[in-house]
Amino acid sequence: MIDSGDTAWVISATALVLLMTLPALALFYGGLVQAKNILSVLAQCFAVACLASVLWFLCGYSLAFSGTGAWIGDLQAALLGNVTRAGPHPGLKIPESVFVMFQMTFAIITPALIIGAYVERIKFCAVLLISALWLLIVYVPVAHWVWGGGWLAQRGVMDYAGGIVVHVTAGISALVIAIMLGARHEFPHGIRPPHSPWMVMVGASLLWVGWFGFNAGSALSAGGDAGMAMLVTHLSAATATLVWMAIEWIKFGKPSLVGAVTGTIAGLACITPASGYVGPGAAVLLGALAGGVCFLGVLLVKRIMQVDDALDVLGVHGVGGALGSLLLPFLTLLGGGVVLARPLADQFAVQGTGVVVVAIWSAIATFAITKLTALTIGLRVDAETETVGLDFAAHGETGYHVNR
Amino acid sequence: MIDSGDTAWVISATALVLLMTLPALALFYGGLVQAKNILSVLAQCFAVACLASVLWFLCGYSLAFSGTGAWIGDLQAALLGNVTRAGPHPGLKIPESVFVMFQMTFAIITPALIIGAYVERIKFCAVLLISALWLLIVYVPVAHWVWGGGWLAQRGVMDYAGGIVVHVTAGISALVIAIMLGARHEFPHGIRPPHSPWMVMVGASLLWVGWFGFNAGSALSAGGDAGMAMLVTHLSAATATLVWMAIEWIKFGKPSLVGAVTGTIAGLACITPASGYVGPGAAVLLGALAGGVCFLGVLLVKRIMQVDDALDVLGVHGVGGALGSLLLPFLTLLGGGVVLARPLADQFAVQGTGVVVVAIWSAIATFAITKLTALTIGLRVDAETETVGLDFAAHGETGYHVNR
Amino acid sequence: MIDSGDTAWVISATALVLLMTLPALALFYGGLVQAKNILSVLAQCFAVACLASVLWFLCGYSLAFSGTGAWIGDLQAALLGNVTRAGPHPGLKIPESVFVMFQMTFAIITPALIIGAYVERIKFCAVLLISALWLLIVYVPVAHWVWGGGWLAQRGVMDYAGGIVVHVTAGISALVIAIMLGARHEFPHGIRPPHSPWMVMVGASLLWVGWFGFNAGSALSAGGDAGMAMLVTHLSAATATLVWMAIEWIKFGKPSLVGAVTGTIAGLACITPASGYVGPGAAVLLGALAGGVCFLGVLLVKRIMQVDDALDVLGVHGVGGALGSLLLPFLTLLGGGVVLARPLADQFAVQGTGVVVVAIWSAIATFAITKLTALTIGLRVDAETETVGLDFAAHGETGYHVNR
Amino acid sequence: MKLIVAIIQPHRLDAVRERLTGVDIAGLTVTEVRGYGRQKGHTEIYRGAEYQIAFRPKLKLEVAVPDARVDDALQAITEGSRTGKIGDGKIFVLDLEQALRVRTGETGDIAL
Amino acid sequence: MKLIVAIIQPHRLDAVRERLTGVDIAGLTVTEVRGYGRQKGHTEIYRGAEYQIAFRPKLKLEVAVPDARVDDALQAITEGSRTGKIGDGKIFVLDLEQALRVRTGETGDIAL
Amino acid sequence: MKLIVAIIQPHRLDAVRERLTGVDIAGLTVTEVRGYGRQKGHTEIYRGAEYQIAFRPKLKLEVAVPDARVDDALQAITEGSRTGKIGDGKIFVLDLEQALRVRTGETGDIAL
Ligand SMILES: Nc1ncnc2c1ncn2[C@@H]1O[C@H](COP(=O)(O)OP(=O)(O)O)[C@@H](O)[C@H]1O
Ligand SMILES: Nc1ncnc2c1ncn2[C@@H]1O[C@H](COP(=O)(O)OP(=O)(O)O)[C@@H](O)[C@H]1O
Ligand SMILES: Nc1ncnc2c1ncn2[C@@H]1O[C@H](COP(=O)(O)OP(=O)(O)O)[C@@H](O)[C@H]1O
Repeated sequence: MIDSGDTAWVISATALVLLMTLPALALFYGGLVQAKNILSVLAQCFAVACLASVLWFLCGYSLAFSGTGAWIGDLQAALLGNVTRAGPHPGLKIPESVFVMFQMTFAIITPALIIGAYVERIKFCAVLLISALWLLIVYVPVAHWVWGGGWLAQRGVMDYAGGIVVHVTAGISALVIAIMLGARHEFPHGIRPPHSPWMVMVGASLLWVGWFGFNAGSALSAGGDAGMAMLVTHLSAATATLVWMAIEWIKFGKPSLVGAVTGTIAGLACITPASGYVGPGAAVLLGALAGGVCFLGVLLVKRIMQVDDALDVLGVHGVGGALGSLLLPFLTLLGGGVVLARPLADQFAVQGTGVVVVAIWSAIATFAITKLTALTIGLRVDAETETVGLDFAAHGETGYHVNR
Repeated sequence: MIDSGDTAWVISATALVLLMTLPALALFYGGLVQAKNILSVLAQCFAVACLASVLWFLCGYSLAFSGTGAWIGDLQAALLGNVTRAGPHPGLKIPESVFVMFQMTFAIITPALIIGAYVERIKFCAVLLISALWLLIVYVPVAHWVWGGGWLAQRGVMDYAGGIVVHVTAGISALVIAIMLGARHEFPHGIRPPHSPWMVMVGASLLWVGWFGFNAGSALSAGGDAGMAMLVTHLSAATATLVWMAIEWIKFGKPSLVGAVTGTIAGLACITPASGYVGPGAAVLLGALAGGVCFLGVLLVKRIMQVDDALDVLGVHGVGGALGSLLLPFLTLLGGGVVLARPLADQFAVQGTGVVVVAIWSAIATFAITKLTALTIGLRVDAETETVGLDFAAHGETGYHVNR
Repeated sequence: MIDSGDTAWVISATALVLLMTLPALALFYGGLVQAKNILSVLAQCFAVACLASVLWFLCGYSLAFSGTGAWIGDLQAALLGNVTRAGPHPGLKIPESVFVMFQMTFAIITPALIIGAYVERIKFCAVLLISALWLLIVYVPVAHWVWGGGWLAQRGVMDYAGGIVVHVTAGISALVIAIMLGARHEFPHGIRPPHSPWMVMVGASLLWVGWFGFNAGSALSAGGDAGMAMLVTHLSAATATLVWMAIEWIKFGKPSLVGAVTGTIAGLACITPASGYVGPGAAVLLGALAGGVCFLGVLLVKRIMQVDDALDVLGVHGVGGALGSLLLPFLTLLGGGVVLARPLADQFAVQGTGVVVVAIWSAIATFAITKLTALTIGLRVDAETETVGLDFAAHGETGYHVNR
Repeated sequence: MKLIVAIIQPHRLDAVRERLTGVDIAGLTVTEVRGYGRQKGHTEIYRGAEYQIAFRPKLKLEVAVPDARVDDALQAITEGSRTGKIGDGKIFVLDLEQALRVRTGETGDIAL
Repeated sequence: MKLIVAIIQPHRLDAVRERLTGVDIAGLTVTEVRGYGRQKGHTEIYRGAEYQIAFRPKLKLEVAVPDARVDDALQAITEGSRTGKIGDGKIFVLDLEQALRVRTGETGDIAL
Repeated sequence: MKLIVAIIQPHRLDAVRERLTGVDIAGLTVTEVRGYGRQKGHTEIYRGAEYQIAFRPKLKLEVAVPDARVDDALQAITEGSRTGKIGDGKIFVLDLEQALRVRTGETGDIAL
C-alpha cells in the first residue's frame, strides 16, 4: 500500500538531495578553488552526477538493492526493468520508483564529494573514469553491505543516512587519490585563498537545507522518525558551526566565514549516521564534538600528513562520518534516542567493524582504480595547464567575463 | 475529499516550479548574456512572472480551466471568485486553491522561456506588452485545448507536463519574435561568450531540481505516477547531458560546461510531455535523442537559418518539446510505460495534430502580437543603448560594483 | 495521531523557511551592501541562525510554547527534554519534533531580519550579543503572547504567520538599533549603490519561494488552509512588485530591479499576518497597498527621519507587517476569507493593541539590549575599519578574488 | 617610439580596434578604468534614494608605436572613439625610451 | 604637461578626490591594481591553513596636469592619501608630450 | 629613474616576482589587462557557435627603478616571463622624472 504522505515527503526529499549536489556541493567546492578553475569544478560535479545516474540505472541500483547476497546484490533489477508504475518498495509505503530515485541521489553525491580531493590538477577524463569505477566497486557494494541486506546489515550496523556508506567511503578514497595524484604545485606554501567565499557560503547553506532531505528523507516515511532526524540534523549543524567559529576566534583572532561553514558541514556529516537514532541533546553534543574533532582532522591531513586533499574531504567528511558512526551507540542513551537492539559494547563493536572494514575496502579499491587510471589515460594535467587553469584548458571556457 | 499527502506534494511541487522561474531560469538566461545586460534579463523574468500571476488571477485561469468550450474556457472563475477555502478541484484530492496556484507557475514560466529569444536588444515595455498579450492569446487557449478539456483533450492528446502547451508554444513564438526583432548587432560573428558560465550552471541545476515539481507535480497526486515521472525526468536529463558533452568532445575537442547544461535542459524539455507515460528505459533513450537532436536544432536555427534566437529557445525547448510529444506513443511500448487508449498510429496522429496546430497558432498569434507592439510602443532599443547595455539604459543600474 | 501528509508538508515547509535565511536573506542583504562588506553580512546571517538555533534548544522553545502563562511560558521543555520520537504536538497531527523545528526556523529568521539595520559598521561580537538577548527578551515573549497561548492569543489576535511576531518586532527593533548605532559615515549623501543587484534578486526570489513554507506552512497541515495561504501569498507578492515598479517608472523614469524585488518583499511581509485568513481578491488589494505604503515607509525613514536603517527593515518589513495586521479584519470580508470570531471593530481593536504593544515592547527592550551592549563590548567598529570594510577586519577574508 | 595612452568610452572599443587594424597597428593593451573629467559621474536610484557614482567606467588603451606611426594611431583612435558627446575621452602621448619583445629579445621599433 | 601616477590605499580615494577638486584639478582616471613594496601582502587563514597573499589591493590614479599645476596636484594627492602607515603609496611623475581631447580635437593644456 | 612597464602572461607573475626579489627589486604594481599583438585572441565555443575573443588576459607590471637597476630589472622580468611562445609579452621603458613616497615625503631613488 502506497501512503501519499510518505510518498510526498520522500519525493520532496529526493529533490532536496539532488539540490545538495547540483548546485550546492558544486558551489561549495567551486568557491574554494581559484577563479581559473571554477568551471572545471562545476563541470566535474555535473558530469559525475549524470554519470552516476546512468550507471545507477544500468546496474548500480540492482547490485546494491536487489538480491540477498552478503557481499553484493544481483542483476534482477538491472535497467530498472522491474520497476512498475505503482508497486511499493518492499516493506515501505512508497513506490519502488521513488525509492530508486531517492537512493540514486545518494549515489550521485558520494562520488561527487571526492571531487574535493583532486580539484585544480586532474584530467577531466580521469574524473569520469575514476568516478564510474568507484561507484561500482566501492559505493555499490558498501551500500549493499549496510543498506541492501548485506553482511554489515545482518550484523546490525547502524548507519541511518550514510556516515559509513557516504562519508567514510568518500573521505578515505579522497585521501588515497590525493596522495597518488600529488599535491598542487603551490602546496603547501603558495596556495591561493578561496576565490569566492560568498559562493562557499551559499553552497553550504543549500547543503544544510538539502541535508534535511538526506537525513530526514532516510526515514522513508513522513512521521516522527523523519521529524526527529530533521531536528537533530539541524542542531548538530548549528552547534558545530559555533564551535568552529569559537576555535578560530580564539586561535586566529577572527572567525572566518569559510571556517564557520566548514564547521556546519562537519556537524552535518557527523550527525548523518546517527540522525535517526538520537535525540536533541545528543545532537548538540555531537555537533560540538564535530566542530572540534574535524578542525583537528583538517590540520592533521594538511599540516601533519602534508597531503593536499585540497578541499578537506577526509578531514571534514571522513572524520565526521566516522566519528558519528562510532559514537552513536552511546548517544542513543541520551533523551530522545532509540533503544539499541543489542548491548552497547556489541553495537560499538559492530560500528567499529563497519567503519574499519569499509575504510580498508575503500582504500584498496580506490588505490587500484586510481592506479589503473594513471596507467591508461593518465591522472594529471601538465604543469602549464595547471598554472593556466583547467577552465580554459579542459572546457574551453572562462569563468568570469565581467569586462566591458 | 482532500488528501493531505497529495496536497503536501502538489504544494511542494508548486514551490519547485516557481523556483524554476525565480531564480533558476533567470540565472540560466542571465549568465548567458553579456555583463551589461544581466540585470535586464533578471528584471524581465521577474516582471513577466508577476504580470502573468496577476493576469492568471484576473481571467487567465478561468479562460483556461473553467467551462467546457472546445476552443476557450469561460469567465466563471475570473478573479478566482469561485475558489473556496477547502473545496477540492473536481476529480482530484487537492484543494482548488492548490490547483490554481500550481497551474499559475506554469503560466509564469512559459512566457518567461521566450525571454531567451529577445534579450540584449528589446525594450522593457515591449516585453511587458508582448508577454501579457501572449499569455492570453497563446498560452491560455492552448492550455485549455490540451489540459482544460478543449478540442485536443477531447481527441486524446497526451501532454503530461507541457511538451506542447509549454515548450512548443514558447519555442515557436521565440523564433517569430527573434525574426521580427532582428539580430543583435554583433550577430553572428561578434557575439560575446556567456559572461558567467557558473551562473548558467547554477540556473540549470535549479531548473533540474525544479523540474521534479514540474513533471512529477503534474501527477497532481503523490503516488506511483509522480514517482515514475520523477525517475524518468531525471534519467532523461542525465543522459542528454552526457550525450551533448560527448558530441562537443568529439566535434570541438573539449566538452564545455555551458554545453553540458544545455544538454540537460534539452533532456528535460524532451521528457516533459512523456514523463507520466513512459518507463526508465524509454527515458534514457529519449534523453539520448534529445541531446543529439537539440544540438542539431540549435545549429539549424543559428547557423543555417541565421536567426538570432539568442539563447536557443526554439533549438532547445521547441525542438525538445516537439520531439518528446511525437515520440511518446512509441516509447510507452517500452517497460514501465502506460497502456495507450487508442492504436499507436492514431495516437501518433493526434500528437502530430497537436504539435502542428499549436505551432501554427503560436506563430500566427505571436506575429500579430509582435506587429502590434512594434507599431505602438516599438520593439527595439536604439543602437547606442544596445551597445551601452540595457541594465543602465532600462533600469538605471549596474550589474557588478565590485570595485573598491 | 500523526498524519503523514501534514507531516510531509510541514517538514518541507521547514526546509523552505530555513532556506529563507540561508542563503536567501543573506544574499538579499549581501547584494545590497558594498563589496567590502559582503562576507560580513553573510557571516552575520549565518552566525545569528546558529545562535538562535542553540538558544531555541536551550530554553527559547520552552519559554515560547510551553506552559500557560499570560506573559511567558515555562521551562518544562528546556533542552527539548520532552520531545519524544513519535508524539504529536497537542492539537495537531504532526510530531512535536516537527513543530519545534518549524518554529525554530522562525526564531532564526526574525533576528536575522534586523541585520539589515546595522550592516557595514557594527562589531561582530555586538551582533552576537544583541541577537542572543533580543531572541530571549523580545522574540520569545512575543511569540508566546501571540502563538503560545499568551495574553494576545487569549484576546483573539490574528497573526497567521508573523506580521506582528516577526515583522513588527524586527522592524521596530531595527529602527532603534539604527538610531543608537548611528549612520554609516557616507550617509546620506555618499552611500554607494548595491554592489550586486543580481544577488539581491536571487535572494528575493528564494525568499519568495521560501515564503510559501513560511505562510502556507503556518497552516501546520496540508489542506485548504495551506493552499489558500500559498495562493494569497503569491498574489500579494506579484501585485506589490508591479506596483513598486510602476511607482519608480513614473517617479524616476525607470523601474529598477532592486526596486522591483523590494516591492516583492513588501508584498510578502504585508500578507504574512493575513495569509491564512483572506482570499485571492483581498491579496491583490493588500499587495497593491503594500507596494505603495512601503515605498513611502522607506522614504519616511531614510529621507524624512534621516535614520540609516541601512537596508530598510522598518520601511519594508515593519511597515508591511503592521499594515497587514491592521487591515486583515477588513479583508476577511472579501471573497475567500474566514469568518471573524468577533465583531469587526473588536477584532480591529485587538489587532491595533497587538501591533502597538508589541512595537512598544520591542522598542524598549531593544533600547536596553543595545545600551547594555554599547556599555560592555561596544557597538561600532572604528572609522578606519568602516572605510576598509568589515570583511577583512572582522573575518580576515576578501569577498572577491577573481584576479588571476 | 611613443606610448599612446587613450581613455575612451567602453562601447567604442571595437570601433577603435578596427580603425587601428585598418592602419596596420596591431598591438594593443586594454585596461578597465574609471574616471571623471567634464563628465561628472551619474546617479543610480535605489529604493527612492539617489546614489552618486563619482566615476564612470572607461577603458584605457595603451599602444606603443614607432615615431612615424604616431599620427596614424592618433587619428585612428580619435575617429574610432569620437561620438561628439561629453566623456568621449582623452589621448595622452608619452615618450617611450625602449621596447623589448620578451619572446625574442628584440628591441626597438621591431619589438612593437 | 606632466602625467602624475599615484598608487594609493583604496580607502583614500574619496579624500584624494576631494583635495584635487579643492585645487581645481578636475580630471582623474582610476585603476584597480595590486602591489607590494615595503608593505608585504597579508595572510588569510582558511581551515587552519595560512594563505600568503603577496599583493595588496591598491588604486592607481592618473592625473594629467599642466606643468604649472604639478605641485598643487602632488600636494593634494599626498595630503589626501597619507595615513602615516606603511603602504601609503607612491607618486610618480612622467613627462607628457601631448594631450588631446577626443571630442573637440583640442590639444595641449587646454585638453586636460 | 625609469618606469618599466611589462605586459606578461598571467601565469608568469609568480616567476617574475621571484626573479625581481632575487635581484633586490622590491616594489611592484600589477594590473589586470587584456591585449593582443601577434597573438590574436582565442575562440570559445558555446552551443556549437564560435565566439571570437579578440583579447587575451594579460598582466601589466609597473616597476619603478633607479637608472642603475634598469638592466637587472629587465633581465629579471624577461627571464621570469619568457616561455618562448607567441604572446609572451612586451617590456616598455619610460623615463621617470620624479618619484615620491607618500608616507615620508621622500623623493628620488630613495622613494622607490
Ligand atoms: N586631467 C586628466 N587626467 C587624467 N585623466 C583624465 C583627465 N581628464 C579626463 N580624464 C579621463 O578622461 C575621461 C573623459 O574625460 P571628460 O573630461 O569627462 O570628457 P571630455 O574629454 O569629452 O571632455 C575621464 O572620465 C577620465 O577618465
Ligand atoms: N618600485 C616600485 N615600482 C612600482 N610600484 C611600486 C614600487 N614600490 C611601491 N610600489 C607600489 O606602491 C605601493 C605602496 O608601496 P609600499 O612600499 O608598500 O609603501 P610605502 O610607500 O608606504 O613605503 C605598493 O603596494 C606598490 O603598488
Ligand atoms: N604595440 C603594442 N602596444 C601596446 N601593447 C602591446 C603592443 N604589442 C603587444 N602588446 C601587448 O603585449 C601582449 C603580447 O604581445 P604579442 O605580440 O601577442 O606577443 P609577442 O610579444 O610574444 O610577439 C599583447 O597581448 C598586448 O597586451
